[in-house]
Amino acid sequence: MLRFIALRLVKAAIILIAIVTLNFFLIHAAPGDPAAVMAGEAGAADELFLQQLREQFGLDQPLLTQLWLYLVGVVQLDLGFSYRQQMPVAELIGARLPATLLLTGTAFVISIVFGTLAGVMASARVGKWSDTLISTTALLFYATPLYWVALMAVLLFSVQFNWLPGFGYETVGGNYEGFARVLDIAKHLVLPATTLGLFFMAVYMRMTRASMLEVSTLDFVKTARAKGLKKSVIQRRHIFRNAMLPVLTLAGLQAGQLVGGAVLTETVFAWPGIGRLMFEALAQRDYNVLLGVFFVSAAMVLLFNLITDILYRVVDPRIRAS
Amino acid sequence: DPIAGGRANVVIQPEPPSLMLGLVQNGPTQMVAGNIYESLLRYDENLEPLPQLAKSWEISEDGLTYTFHLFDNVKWHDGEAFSADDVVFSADVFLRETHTRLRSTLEHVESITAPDANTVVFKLKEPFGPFIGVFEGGTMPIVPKHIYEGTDYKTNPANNHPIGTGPFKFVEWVKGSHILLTKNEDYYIDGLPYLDEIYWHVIPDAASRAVAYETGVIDILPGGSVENFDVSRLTAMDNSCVTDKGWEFIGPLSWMWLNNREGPTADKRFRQAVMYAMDREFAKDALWNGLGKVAQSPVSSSTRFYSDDINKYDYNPEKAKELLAEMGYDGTPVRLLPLPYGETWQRWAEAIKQNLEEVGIKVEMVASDVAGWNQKISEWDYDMAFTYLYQYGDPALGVARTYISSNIGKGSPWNNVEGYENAKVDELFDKAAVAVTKEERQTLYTEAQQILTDDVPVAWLLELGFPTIYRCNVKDLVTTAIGINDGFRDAYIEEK
Amino acid sequence: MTDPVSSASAPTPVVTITDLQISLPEGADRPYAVDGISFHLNAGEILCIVGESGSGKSMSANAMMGLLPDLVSPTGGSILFDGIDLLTLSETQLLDLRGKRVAMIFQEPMSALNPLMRIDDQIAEVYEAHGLLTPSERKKRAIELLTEVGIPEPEKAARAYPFQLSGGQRQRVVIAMALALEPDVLIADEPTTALDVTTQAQILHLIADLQKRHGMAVMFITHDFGVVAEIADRVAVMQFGKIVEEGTAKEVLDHPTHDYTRKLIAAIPTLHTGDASAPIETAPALEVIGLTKSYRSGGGFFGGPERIVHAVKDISFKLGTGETLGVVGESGSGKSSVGRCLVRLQNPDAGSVLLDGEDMAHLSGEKLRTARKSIQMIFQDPFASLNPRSKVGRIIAEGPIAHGTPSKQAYARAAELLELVGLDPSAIDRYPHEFSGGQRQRIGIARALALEPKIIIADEAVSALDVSIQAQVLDLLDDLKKKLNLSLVFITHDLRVAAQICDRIAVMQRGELVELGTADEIFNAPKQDYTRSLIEAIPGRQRELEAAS
Amino acid sequence: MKDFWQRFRRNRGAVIGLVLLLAVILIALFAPLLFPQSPWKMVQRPFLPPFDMGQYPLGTDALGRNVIAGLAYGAQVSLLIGLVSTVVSLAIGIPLGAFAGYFGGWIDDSLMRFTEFFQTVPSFALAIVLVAIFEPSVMSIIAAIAIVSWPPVARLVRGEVLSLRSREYVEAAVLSGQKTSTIIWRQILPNTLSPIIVLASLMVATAILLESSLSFLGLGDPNMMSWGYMIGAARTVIRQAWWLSFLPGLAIVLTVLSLNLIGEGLNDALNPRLSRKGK
Ligand SMILES: Nc1ncnc2c1ncn2[C@@H]1O[C@H](COP(=O)(O)OP(=O)(O)OP(=O)(O)O)[C@@H](O)[C@H]1O
Ligand SMILES: Nc1ncnc2c1ncn2[C@@H]1O[C@H](COP(=O)(O)OP(=O)(O)OP(=O)(O)O)[C@@H](O)[C@H]1O
Ligand SMILES: [Mg+2]
Ligand SMILES: [Mg+2]
Repeated sequence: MLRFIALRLVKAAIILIAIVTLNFFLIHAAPGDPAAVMAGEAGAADELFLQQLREQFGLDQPLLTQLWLYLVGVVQLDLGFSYRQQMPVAELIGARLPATLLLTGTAFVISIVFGTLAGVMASARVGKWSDTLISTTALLFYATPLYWVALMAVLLFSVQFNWLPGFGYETVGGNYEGFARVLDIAKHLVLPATTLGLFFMAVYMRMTRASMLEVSTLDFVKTARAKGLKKSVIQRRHIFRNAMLPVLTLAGLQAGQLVGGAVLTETVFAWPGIGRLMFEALAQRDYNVLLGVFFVSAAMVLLFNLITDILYRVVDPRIRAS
Repeated sequence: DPIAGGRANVVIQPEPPSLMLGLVQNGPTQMVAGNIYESLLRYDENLEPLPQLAKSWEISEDGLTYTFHLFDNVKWHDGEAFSADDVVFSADVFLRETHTRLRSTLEHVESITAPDANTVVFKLKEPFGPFIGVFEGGTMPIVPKHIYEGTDYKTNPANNHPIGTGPFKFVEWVKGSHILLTKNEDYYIDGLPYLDEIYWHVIPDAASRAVAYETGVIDILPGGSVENFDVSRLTAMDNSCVTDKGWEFIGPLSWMWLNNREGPTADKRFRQAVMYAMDREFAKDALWNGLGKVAQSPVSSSTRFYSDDINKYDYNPEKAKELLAEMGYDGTPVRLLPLPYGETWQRWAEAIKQNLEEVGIKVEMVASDVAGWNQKISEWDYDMAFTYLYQYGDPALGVARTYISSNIGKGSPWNNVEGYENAKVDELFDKAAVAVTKEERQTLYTEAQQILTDDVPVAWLLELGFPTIYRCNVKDLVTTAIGINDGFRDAYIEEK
Repeated sequence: MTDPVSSASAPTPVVTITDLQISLPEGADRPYAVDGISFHLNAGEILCIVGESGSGKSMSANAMMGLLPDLVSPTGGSILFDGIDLLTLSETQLLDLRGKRVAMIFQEPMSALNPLMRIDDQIAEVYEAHGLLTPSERKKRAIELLTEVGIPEPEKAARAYPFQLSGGQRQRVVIAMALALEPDVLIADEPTTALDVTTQAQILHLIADLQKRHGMAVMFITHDFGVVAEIADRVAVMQFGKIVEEGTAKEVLDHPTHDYTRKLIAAIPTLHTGDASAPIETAPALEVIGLTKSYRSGGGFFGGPERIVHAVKDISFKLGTGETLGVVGESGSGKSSVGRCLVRLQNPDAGSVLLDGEDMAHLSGEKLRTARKSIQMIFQDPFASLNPRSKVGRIIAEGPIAHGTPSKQAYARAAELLELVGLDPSAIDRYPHEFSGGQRQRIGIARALALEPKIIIADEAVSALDVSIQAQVLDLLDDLKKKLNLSLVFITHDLRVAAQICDRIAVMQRGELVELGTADEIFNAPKQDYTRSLIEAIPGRQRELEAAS
Repeated sequence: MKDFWQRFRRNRGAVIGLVLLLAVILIALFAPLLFPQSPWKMVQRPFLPPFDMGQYPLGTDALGRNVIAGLAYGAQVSLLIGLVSTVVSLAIGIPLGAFAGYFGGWIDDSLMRFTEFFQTVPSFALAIVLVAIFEPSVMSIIAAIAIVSWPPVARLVRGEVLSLRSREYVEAAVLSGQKTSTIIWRQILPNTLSPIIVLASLMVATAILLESSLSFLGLGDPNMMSWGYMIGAARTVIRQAWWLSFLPGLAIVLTVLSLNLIGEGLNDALNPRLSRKGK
């Protein structure tokens, strides 16, 4: 197992470098350069000013040199310096990461728990009206644009009823401490996490249902029934565990996207997370920040792939052996 | 009577890149940092100077010597004493290197000296009419010499913790969330400021900003921070006031760049047709909530030396069609770049596109984000493009730059981007800048305006009215032509 | 229905099924899976139910367990067990019965166990389901049971996961589970079909043995008359959901009364070897020298340790013109690998395959394409070997067209070939799914013939077919071989089949060719122990020998 | 085929989906006839509520443009982008997956690593970056959506091909001397069709959602009226005129829903084993 993990880590590192390189070229292909954007923002600009900026950011060097310098930095976990924010990228990302992880993590947990639960329920009542209800609801969530749900949710729960805050991470200037602060953040979390979770909830529901139905046709379920086991025991012990394998794969994929997958939600709910950072960085051609976000997100994807694989090994003895 | 205490919750949009006003002078930076840093003067709504760091000043008869007498009990936020040396350092050393706009003004200056700790003297090479207008916070912010002298300004660690002389001190900046300023207890004017603290909330989404105001999280929405569509609803709320004052100094004027070099827009008749084709009153009402004013001239009506004696263009599609027929417009499509600054601008471009298509001009909209827009404009890669620029109170500071031929050059979206060349106009602007008397200047500027409105180098749209929305119990928020950029010094909150 | 002769021993029926009718959902191939069948099952006897695929054998068994699939339900009759009609019981009442009084073994040993659970946990579940014993006792019993069914190293096997056991071992585990609570009735639904001969023999032995020791009633479902001959006390023959004949094993096998039974029994290949025509060594159509093939899996840049399987080890033989060479051996012995190397579907590691003086093993590209014309293959599975989306004509004509025959001519030839293999030429315009298994296999044969090969490799070409159809196809092959003077390499694990059609037989074990001789020599005077064990494992051989003597 | 239709028809949801989709397609096709005026044309006073004026049954937007015309023309964009981007991603994914699956070995390995790259960057983020790079236009949006959506196709096809290439009928084709390209094209790919069709129907749905999300963020083609654009534009006026974002939202939901229903119906109809179970 340790050997496996070590090998996978080496492999991941190599892939990561390749990804960083590709991203680098991708981003530099965009029109507009950061110096011009900043000059534009400053309200006045001349050649001298632009030259200063380019020199400062190292943008006057050949692209390959820039790439090399960047890669050397990345290897030492130095993600460079944000042009616009005048801060190390790692620090910027570090400051935004917790908010994003909180949001997407909560959405992830919500979606996986309720999604699989609904899926199991639907599969147990396959063909009945409750199955139809659950499946149709899931399909609806699945078909609805996330940002639209978000808008409607804000309109309803925040504006109409004023039950929940419609934007932000916490009450700015509320100066809450300890538990009050946790509660405050939790309140802010409800709407975005639920909206973000809805879509994935639907995905998990559909997947779980299909997988449960699929597994329940397998031979060993018949064996289990022939033993005289109760239906609930069979559902739980035999069907559910086997049905979770594909769900696990999906969960791994989604977990990987936790970092960069919430651009829309973060935008609509003004959530100070990575997704928004990325979007703003893109608009400002703040290359290093953008690359940094992609780097972190790719690293996250690879990390979660690894975790999924390890989990898979724990859950499925067949893979452990091969 | 003003009451001390209280907190202001203000929206800041977009999040500024930095709060070091000496290095970055864009709108959001100045809005926050204008309360941290100060300059020598402020200006009232008629653009007459008011004291700030300078309690009094004199201009010599020949218009060549400006002498400022500074307050003598001023301290930097870190406790160090402020003196005339700081002013000399800022204007002559620091800003010359970092402040593009001021740099060109300073070309008229021969020397800056500090005869004593409380006096600063600017000597000019020749008379320069607008010079009294450059002592505003965003134009000449005074930075601490003891922190910056001899350092690399751009990477000085103090940039992350700005130190100024202003009524409020920097406390913290949680990126993506908020900026907190607190009262400067040692402010040199007794009793000021009144407020204890200011929270600047970063809310990236316009709709959320409106909601924030409605739900009471926010007390003040500076101009431009909510979409215009929301303005009437927000101002209709209880205890909600609105003002469009506070933008006189900046005088934002919007127009469409028209590429004078090539394509149909190179033809003066086409450009005039564009002016006639646009229904600017409709845009003002539907998109700007009726605020602002249809622009008739390159000079904003609130700016000095505006003249009414010019060619005016009303909404007249027939006239536009005639002009197009006369020039023999062949239906070549023109590319239109909207300003990527939010929904209002987007809608506006769509409306204008419709206006133009109705008179037979084929328009192709080109989408781009801020960076792409900047690049396209700077590289002259457009046919028509929305923009708005500041007037800074004087045609020499904010108007001439768009029309004089010496200002043609790729690489900046703020110069003569349209490529208009007219020796007569060049001469008029040159002379007007250094003319000594007001009357002389007015004559020259009027003539320039007449030529320009006839040539239509750009298609003027509106003198923008940016409404500041605030709770009515916030008093004295906007008292100068600089608006809330330096407004919190005098603001106070009255009991409800 | 009861046998008057043996009524003296007065067997007591444990289960009595009367007029059982099971309806199928709409759109199925017939309205009832089982239509009014009646039989009984006595304590201490093995009742074999035989019949071709789809005749309703499994449905009858499932009905007894109350495990019918959704939408399939009993619509009439009764299943009396212990005086209670099982059909009237509720699901909860059935739960008590299942596993405890009536137990079942399923066909597919590979998938009958939960892949994620350890063996002992799965066995212990049987006790848990009925609330018996403490957890630690259950595990102990599990090991005892595993010992009883003859699994080597039962302690280790108990902690293993299913994938770590071989097919035969898994089937033993399933049997152990079924025996856990010493049920009165054991239902075995084709428990050995998926296993190779030797393993099959062991399992049959085990079931018969356990049945005697525990005195259970066993209902054994199979379609293999060899198996019936081996273990049955009584036999019931099913066709289209009805029981067409029932009686003691002896009666049914020796004196079948119903036509259908007779047809089935007649189709069983006998162990009697063929015409024993002398081996034709004179003009070898194909010569194989030192053929070697091993498979590597895993390894690579980042992979785990490499695993090497030596599937074919240094094999040499000659194939005479017009000869049929059988290749037999247990599962995994490398038969298919040899066949695939001959036609270069697999690249051999070493050795040569001489065909018309060309070494097939070292050709490539255009030359290989040409050489392949004279050596073709008939595949095992008549369902998998025809592209479901191509019309039959196309399937047959494709080869010649690829070799440059004008398409019109190729299609005309296809029609002729169809006729040759006994199909209507109009089949050209139909899709494979419109044919039965036997017909499909004929299409496969026609395809192999289309390129006018000299040699045909048949890899388990009849194993997927019903006995009666199997017989037809074998006849056809024999016929064609003579007509076209083909040489045939016939790969099979069914020694009966080999005995019937092969001139010579090669026996393979673990990649090696251990014995090669005429069919007669192999069956009557095997030189190797391995060959002998294979022959002894043929189900029903004992009875046949007795009958013969 | 008749059989297939029979099975498809048994799934009520799928039939509803098909009817809905057909309606959307018809509206899209006949938009220029139903609404000869450009959807961008300002025809009435802004913010006319729905059902107020017979001529503009769904009211007007912030600039006084006819909402119902916008919806009809938006259907064109959504369907166009949904379909074309799906076709493009199939055109990338199928050959890639087929090669990887058929040839295996290092070809498979490198093609799959390449595929993985596109999966490590969150797809929406990647789409945003791509559209920003190429600048928003129908072409660039289609390209971006296709680029982020082909990896699943490649993976699916690879898996199918991997299992099909060792099928006996493929081996038979090899033996009968057919060329590799013929084998892939004639023997293997036709048999991967049903899962691809199902996937494609869902991809069209996803592409429509993606396009609308991009438009919502202001990354749509500014010359094309699309549903995402309408919602994005209406967002700022959601308080004055909620219907302006609600209606196009509903249009998206219904279209995507119908595609999903059809996908499920196809899945059932093309997979006899499942269709027997479900009902
Ligand atoms: N789940 C099901 N739904 C509908 N029909 C079924 C189902 N399972 C089996 N059938 C049908 O019931 C009939 C009897 O099937 P059964 O499984 O009893 O046959 P069998 O004799 O066991 O055949 P085999 O030897 O192939 O196992 C067949 O016609 C089959 O098509
Ligand atoms: N593609 C392959 N990769 C790895 N190992 C293989 C492969 N094909 C076969 N083997 C292994 O090679 C050995 C011989 O296999 P082969 O298929 O030739 O046996 P067989 O005699 O045909 O068996 P059966 O009767 O089950 O068909 C077996 O151990 C098998 O597991
Ligand atoms: Mg069966
Ligand atoms: Mg084999």
